[in-house]
Amino acid sequence: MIKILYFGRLHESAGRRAETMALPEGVTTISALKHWLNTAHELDGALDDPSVKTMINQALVHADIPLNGDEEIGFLPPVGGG
Amino acid sequence: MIKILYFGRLHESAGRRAETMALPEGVTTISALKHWLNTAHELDGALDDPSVKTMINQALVHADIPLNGDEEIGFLPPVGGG
Amino acid sequence: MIKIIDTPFNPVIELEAFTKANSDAGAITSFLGQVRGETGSVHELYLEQYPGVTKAGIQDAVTKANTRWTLTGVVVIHRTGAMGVGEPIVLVATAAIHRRDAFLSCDYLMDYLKTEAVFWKRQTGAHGTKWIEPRAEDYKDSDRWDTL
Amino acid sequence: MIKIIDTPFNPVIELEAFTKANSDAGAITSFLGQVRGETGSVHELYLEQYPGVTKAGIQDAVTKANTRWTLTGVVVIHRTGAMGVGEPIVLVATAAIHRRDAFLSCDYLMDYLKTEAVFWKRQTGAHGTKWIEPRAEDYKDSDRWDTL
Repeated sequence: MIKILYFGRLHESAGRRAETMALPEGVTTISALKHWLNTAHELDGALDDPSVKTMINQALVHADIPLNGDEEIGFLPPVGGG
Repeated sequence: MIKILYFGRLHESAGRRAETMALPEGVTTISALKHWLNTAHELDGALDDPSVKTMINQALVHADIPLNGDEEIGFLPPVGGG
Repeated sequence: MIKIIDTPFNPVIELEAFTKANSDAGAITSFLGQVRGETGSVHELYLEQYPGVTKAGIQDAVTKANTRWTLTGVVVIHRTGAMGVGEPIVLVATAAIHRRDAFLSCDYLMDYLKTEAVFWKRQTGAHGTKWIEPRAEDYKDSDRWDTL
Repeated sequence: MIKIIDTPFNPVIELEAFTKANSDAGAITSFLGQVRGETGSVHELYLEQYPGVTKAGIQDAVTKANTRWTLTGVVVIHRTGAMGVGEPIVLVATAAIHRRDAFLSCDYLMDYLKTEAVFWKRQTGAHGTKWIEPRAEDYKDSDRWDTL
């Protein structure tokens, strides 16, 4: 199962802070997952916005990484400090 | 009466922190008073040291000011903060 | 010590413990950030962290501060969740033998916390609720350290 | 508020009062200076003031800080007399709406207090008793403010 975390304004767009799911059929990379989630949650491409960073197992990723199906994936809007 | 205050290391040189006295006979200015005190307390000219500042009634003086005989006079070695 | 907590904290009690633990430090600088009223328009500040990631980032900044200055102690306490006006948000205290080390490291850590730390901030006030983006002024503060 | 006192003070209690009085400030910076052990060689620090003159000088520095930065509150508490290792010497706290104002004003006041304030300082340690002259480093700190 993958665990997906939506932070800041993204949790309002996605209507949830977190969700746990099996990798959807045919989804094998992070970019494919983002595409799938953008559609499933009607995010209007929010996860593809260049200001939104992606973490896999709490490490920033920039390339299109293959997924095993057991990762923690975080979507981070710009951070503004406390 | 004049009140004389010795601060920092000067109170050790003068053997006192403060003294009250009438102006000594013939002493009418601050420079004459310093000369008189240097001799009376065997200060080896410490009050004339350019690093020692003089205050009359809590105001710094640089010139040779006449004295009325009712002033508070402070002798201040260099201050070093707290 | 780094604490990220979602319940109110008493900065005075925290500082007392830190001061006791650093009684031979010579110099202790602290900064306390509280929720500002902004002329009555803010009712609530809400901060969200990424558990693990947020703390690791702060730990990294503390490590950098320890590398750059000679410190005998550092404490960072940061609130998350919903806070009302006047509530403490953040406390940073640094202890050092020398005054400049204490001042600069505290200032540095606060710049990190106010500009780069992994927090998302939502403000609720008279004009509704909005997520706050970093201010250009905060970035400028943080840039200062690159030239030291 | 400026206090020059010849008995020990509790910086935490003072800060608590200051924090309460400035609960809507947003930013509070404080600095606490304590007697340093200097690797065990200092046993006592003795500070002498010129009553009236010392306080007037600090008041003047506080006025300058209030002119230069936007502050909602300032407290300066300074010990005189004989102090042992670990005892508080000085506490400065500044409160402001904005973080930079709080940091810079606290730093500025501490520079004044450590370099220009009217105090005479005598140190007693393993090597006897000596009056301390200002350090060149302290003057350099204080000079920073001339160019701001």
